[in-house]
Amino acid sequence: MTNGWVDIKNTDMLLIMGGNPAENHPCGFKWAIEAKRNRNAKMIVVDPRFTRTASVADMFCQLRVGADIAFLGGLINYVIENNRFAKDYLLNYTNAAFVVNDGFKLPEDGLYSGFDPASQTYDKSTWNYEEGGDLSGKASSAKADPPQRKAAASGGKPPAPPRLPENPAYDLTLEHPRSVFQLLRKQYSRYTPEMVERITGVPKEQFLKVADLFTSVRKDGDMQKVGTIIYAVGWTQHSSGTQTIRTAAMLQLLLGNVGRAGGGVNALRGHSNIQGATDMAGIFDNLPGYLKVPVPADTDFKAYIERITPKPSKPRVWDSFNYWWNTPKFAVSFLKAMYGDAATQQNDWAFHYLPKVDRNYSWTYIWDNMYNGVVKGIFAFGMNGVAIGPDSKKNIDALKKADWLVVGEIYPDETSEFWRSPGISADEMKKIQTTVYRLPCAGFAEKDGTFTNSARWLQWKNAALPMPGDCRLDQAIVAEIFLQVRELYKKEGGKFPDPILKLAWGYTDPLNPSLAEVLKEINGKTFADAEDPVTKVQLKAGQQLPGFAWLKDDGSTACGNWIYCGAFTEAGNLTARRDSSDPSGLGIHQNWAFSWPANRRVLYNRASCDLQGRPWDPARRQVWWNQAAAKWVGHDVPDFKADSKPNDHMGPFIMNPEGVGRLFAPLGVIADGPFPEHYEPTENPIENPLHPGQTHNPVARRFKTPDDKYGTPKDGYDIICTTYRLTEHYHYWTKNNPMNVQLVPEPFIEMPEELAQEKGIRGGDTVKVSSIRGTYIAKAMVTKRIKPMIIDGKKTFQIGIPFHWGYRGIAEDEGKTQKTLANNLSPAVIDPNAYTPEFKGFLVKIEKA
Amino acid sequence: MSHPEHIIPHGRVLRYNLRERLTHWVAAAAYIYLLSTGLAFWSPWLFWVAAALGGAQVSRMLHPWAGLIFFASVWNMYVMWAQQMKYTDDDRKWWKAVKYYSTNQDDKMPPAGRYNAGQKFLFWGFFWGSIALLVTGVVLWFPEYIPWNLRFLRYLSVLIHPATALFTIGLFMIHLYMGLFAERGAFGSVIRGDVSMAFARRYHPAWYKEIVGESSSPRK
Amino acid sequence: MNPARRDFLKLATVGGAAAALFGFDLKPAYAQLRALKIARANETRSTCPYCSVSCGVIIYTIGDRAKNVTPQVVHVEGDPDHPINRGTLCPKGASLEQDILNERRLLKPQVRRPGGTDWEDISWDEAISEIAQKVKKTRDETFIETDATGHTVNRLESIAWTGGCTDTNEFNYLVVKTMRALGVVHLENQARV
Amino acid sequence: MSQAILRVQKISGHAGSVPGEDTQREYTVCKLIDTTTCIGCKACEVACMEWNDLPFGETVFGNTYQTMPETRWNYWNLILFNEHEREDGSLMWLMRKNQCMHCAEPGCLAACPADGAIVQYTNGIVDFQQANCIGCGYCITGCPFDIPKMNPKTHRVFKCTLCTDRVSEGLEPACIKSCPTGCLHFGSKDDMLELAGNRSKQLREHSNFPNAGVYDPPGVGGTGVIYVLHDASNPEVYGGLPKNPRVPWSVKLWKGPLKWLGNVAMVGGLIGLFVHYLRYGPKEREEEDLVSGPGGGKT
Repeated sequence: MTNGWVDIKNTDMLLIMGGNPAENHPCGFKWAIEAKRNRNAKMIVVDPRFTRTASVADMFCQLRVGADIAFLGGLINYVIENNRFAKDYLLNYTNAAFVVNDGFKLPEDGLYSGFDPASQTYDKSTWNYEEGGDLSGKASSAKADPPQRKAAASGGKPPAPPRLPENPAYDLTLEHPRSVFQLLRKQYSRYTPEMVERITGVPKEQFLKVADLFTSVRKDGDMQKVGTIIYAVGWTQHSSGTQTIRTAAMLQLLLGNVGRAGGGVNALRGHSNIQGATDMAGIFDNLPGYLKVPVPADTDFKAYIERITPKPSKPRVWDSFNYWWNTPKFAVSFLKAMYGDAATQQNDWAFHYLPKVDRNYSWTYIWDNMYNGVVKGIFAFGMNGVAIGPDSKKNIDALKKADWLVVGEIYPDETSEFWRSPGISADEMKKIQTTVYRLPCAGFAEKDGTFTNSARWLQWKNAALPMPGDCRLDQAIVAEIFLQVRELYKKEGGKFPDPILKLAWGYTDPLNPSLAEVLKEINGKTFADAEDPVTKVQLKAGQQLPGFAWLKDDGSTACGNWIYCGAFTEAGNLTARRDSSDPSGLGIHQNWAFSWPANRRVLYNRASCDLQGRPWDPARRQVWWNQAAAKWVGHDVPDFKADSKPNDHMGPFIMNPEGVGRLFAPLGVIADGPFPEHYEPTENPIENPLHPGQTHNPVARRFKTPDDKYGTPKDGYDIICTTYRLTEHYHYWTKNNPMNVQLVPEPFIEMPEELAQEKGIRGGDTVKVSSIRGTYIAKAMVTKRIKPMIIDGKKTFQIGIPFHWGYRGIAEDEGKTQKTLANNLSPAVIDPNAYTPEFKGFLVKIEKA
Repeated sequence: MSHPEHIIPHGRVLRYNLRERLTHWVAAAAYIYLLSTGLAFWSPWLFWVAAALGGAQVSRMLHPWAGLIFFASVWNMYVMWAQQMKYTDDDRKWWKAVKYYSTNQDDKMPPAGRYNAGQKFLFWGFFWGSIALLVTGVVLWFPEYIPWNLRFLRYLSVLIHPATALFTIGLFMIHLYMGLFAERGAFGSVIRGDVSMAFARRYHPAWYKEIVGESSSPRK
Repeated sequence: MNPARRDFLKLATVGGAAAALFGFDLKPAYAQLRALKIARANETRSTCPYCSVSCGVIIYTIGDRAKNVTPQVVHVEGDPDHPINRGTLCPKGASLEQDILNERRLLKPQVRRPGGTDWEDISWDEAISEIAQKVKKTRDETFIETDATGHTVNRLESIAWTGGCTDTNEFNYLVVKTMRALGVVHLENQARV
Repeated sequence: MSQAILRVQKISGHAGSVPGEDTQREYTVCKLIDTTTCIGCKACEVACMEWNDLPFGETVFGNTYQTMPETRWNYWNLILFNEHEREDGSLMWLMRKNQCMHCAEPGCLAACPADGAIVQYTNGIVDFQQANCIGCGYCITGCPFDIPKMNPKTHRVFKCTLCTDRVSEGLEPACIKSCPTGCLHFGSKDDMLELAGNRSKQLREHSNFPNAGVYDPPGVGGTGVIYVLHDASNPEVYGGLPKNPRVPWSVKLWKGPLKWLGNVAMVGGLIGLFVHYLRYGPKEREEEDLVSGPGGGKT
């Protein structure tokens, strides 16, 4: 979330799409209700189903699964054509005025410029700004070819990757035909209400009503009102997930809603600490704090730093903080935290202890690579990979081929018992050579530590009671395994033992590191006395760092994760703070726990003010420019360079080299195009009405094992199926909790009355849903809440499956379910940017079982 | 037709055989229990009765069973006496003269058979009353199983059950009064089974004639 | 509420007449309050482990942390001070008591041997030692120091780590440290899916 | 009210005066349920089950999100789900939390014959005292909302207590505390009526619900649980919320006129018979019987 949970109460307009917060985040959803109750905010829900959220909405629109970009693109078109955008915001806080490279081509035929059909990738060098400064009012003269960086192959070296221009061309009249704004207008002019209706199934009149209502916050140039967009994995879990979210972000930039109380683009994350896991780089392509992972071509630390540290790219008369400029400090401090004294300037801060990554090792690839024999051993700690899928059968088949599996869990789960999953005979079981260890771990109430919520708050929790039985703390298990491995390497030697032997592990109890001690390490400390040049605050060697501004690239600081720096300072554990006061009434709660970065609660909050630094809405003052003190002050921590005068025209989006928000995502930021384009889901019910010749995302990834099959309507798979959670259950966890089992005892499949009628199905009948990959059997819930839709002139049915059941659980063990997994159905196909699988929107057929 | 078998030694007449007596007393015991517990549920001022009988929970538990027993004995009475309880012309005359009966001028009464019209009324009153009490009692026994859309059954029952009970209480009081206080010998008749010849002649002259062979209104 | 006061109130609210009859005490108690089950329970502030709203929860356990008591959870409810949930919980948060106190919890380490058809018990020491040996063996057999172009890669593709959604930041950090030190690149988390 | 423990104001099946009746200055507590912001999440159901340590029961899928068809003796709080199509064709998914309404004039209490099995406290809470309950089930008949339910094993009746154990300690009921959207609210009846009124007004003026209103049925003297409904003129669509609930007429008749008639008749009958005996005495003297028998009858 750019904003926070409580902040939602400040909004005037909610667009909830790709998420069902009433179902999945009920306690956060209260703030949406508060906005309705206290501000008469309007709530628009766009979803394939009439959900619990829809039940309290002012307007509901049933959308075809996987057609979100078309809908949002239609909204962008509406905003531009009806002059509902925030002009000043757009000019100054986004790259609308920037002029794009002449070689860039919009995807009228489904492809952007630079597509290479052989490798199925884009050469993105044309997706760039033009060099050249102020072109305002000189649109007609802008014909000349911009100075292109021709990739001159010299000395056998690969061409230097294209970079953003230092002084991009821009046109403040927004009239330049290659200005981002004009390209944007052109791109989405194709997303007419009629086209929206064809693709999404939302009738034109209804779409126009929604568009008018949502964009009404900018009616007649008003800048006081604010609208928010709230989404969740209903957007993420598509092969077009990232681009959908980008479309929403662009819409919010157009409307000037980003950075403001009650605005923003708000991802509601699905679990207690996957925001933290992302921050901490529990994913292959990052290091903690969103540092990019090194690639083999980074032959040394310097090359690595040069590649990942962006240079400012902004009109010369503007300023850009370009905060990633500090990347070297973050990277060195991280390596110092990892390897301590073993990381020295001489050995490049132990840079080569880090593995180098030049290919995709993401979730679906783990299973694919295990299936193909590359991955031989796997740890699954609180992670039920078989049930989570996609394509559960493939994951089970992959585990059969693994040598060993170590599961750390609190309940018996599907993954640890894959070898006796339904359908495996006793003979077959004996042939499965995988050794499986199942280790009893501690439940949440038995552990302390911090979770990071969707609003980026790190909150310390306390252990309430001892573990039952012979359970152990997760960190103790990992520490013990690691220390034993280290012992083995010490004793026996082996392949490249250095990173193992030299990993900093100076915890008071090495076998069971205290998490408070670990949090201190993550926060970081200084090895040398230091002084802040402005405030003259002094730090002594060995003291905790007060914030990431103190980080150094000379090895005198260590910090496990720079964005968490400031969480555990000399003042103590700030994540455990419990002062709930909120003097501004905006729900900022500055002294409750700790919010990264630097305790800022609303990101990009500089954008809540006009150019002069005055809040757009005086009633919702977050930060502002204090002329007397010559600095930015406010109720929130300014997400900005505190002393940057408004006249300097520093962009509010300080993490972008441009300093402004990106309507156009240049270069390789996005794999499949600088502007989002609607492509059909991998399993598509229709051809893409925009360009039938290019129905799918040309760079979306599929897999090739025998378990990877993709269905089409021609094969009889003509019903769109989506999967989701219920509020009564939590993933594959609460099927072990009798209270939740009582609330919803059995798996079911939601389907429209018309479809049920057609198939002769009545509510409560057992039905079988099949995709080309597998089947799912459960009872039918026949409902009015999903209606048949007309998609591109064709009557289309959608069904929905809550996915909470498997083959181990209270109901499962009592024989009350069919022990099938919803993810037997889902395909292993991933978004090309975030590598998230397409759990939503695949094709199935349905019959009475 | 005479029924000399009714005449037993010592000049007495057998009025109720053992089965009849047993049935009567089973019904009486059941009814008294039903009455006591019922009254306890009827009025807070009498709730102590339930406590005295072992607690209100026990009373609530046994009341329906007692009701079944009562009904069974009434049914048995029906089997035994239904024929004899048929309404006759004499009964009509009896009712016309009931004021003499109630003022102890029995000599002005038309002759009654084995059961006079009042007794017949008592019998039928209890018979139909117990059916009503049974039906409504079953509803009240298991109110939780009466579906919501049939709740009118409960509503009727809570009214009919006590109303019927009150009706039977009225009958019961008169019955008790007659048996214990008004008609000397009646009580003994349901204990020992016999009455004196004089009793039979005085209160049930027609019956008397019948058994001694001076039948005026033959019975089958 | 202390017991003495409660008794007093019970008496105070007991109704009138009911004298002893035939030896029965006929006095019904008219306000039999169930004692507040958390009156003297111990409170621990925690965070709900389910979604990302991060509702504050208070875990009530019996005992006052005295040495001779094993705490047992008796109730979990929302933390009214928490700015986001303000004491509210969803049906999952409200059922946390049964998540903590759950007869389905795994209580001892188990192993399923190759070809095995059931779980076998294993001691912690054995399990850790076997796992460590497998990790080392797998790593030694498959560690890649340089790629085809001669670039240093120092990576281990044959071991994967899949982390859960409820792992704390600190645990995740230790995972990153240990796994990256081993060279693990198949490092993923619920965050992806 | 926080420390002002529950005092009894009405007692079922009770002879004599009621301690606490009219002697206590106290405000009436009230639960406000705004159905227009209820998302049917069932947090209240779980909170109720968890706080009251209610044993788990079996449920089966019933083509609905609703947990079970109706409340049970061990499930006091149930959200009813109804798919309702408005006249303009738009769909509504109505969710209504169903539980004891804590009527000001409780039909259950009126119908109950057992001394102290049902009490009403001065703060308006209607509470079942299972120790005094005799299991007759009259409360089931007395309730116009179909709330009291019998435990078939113990034969005692149970229902929502409004968490008397919490309320008496100054806490809000468990369901209220848990409600994520704040569609549940707890406070004095006056305050809740005001809140509900304002919310209804807002719905009428700012949303498409011209008939929004408050449900506080006068037929049972008002309730300790009030609803805000999208359409107060049609409460039946919310899973059969009665439009004008009343204590059943037969219960009123039975507990009112019939009771007096019956008492008068019984006492009158007894007196009448006694007077009759005094006036007329027995039908015959014993000696009469002895001398007039034709067979002598005496041995």
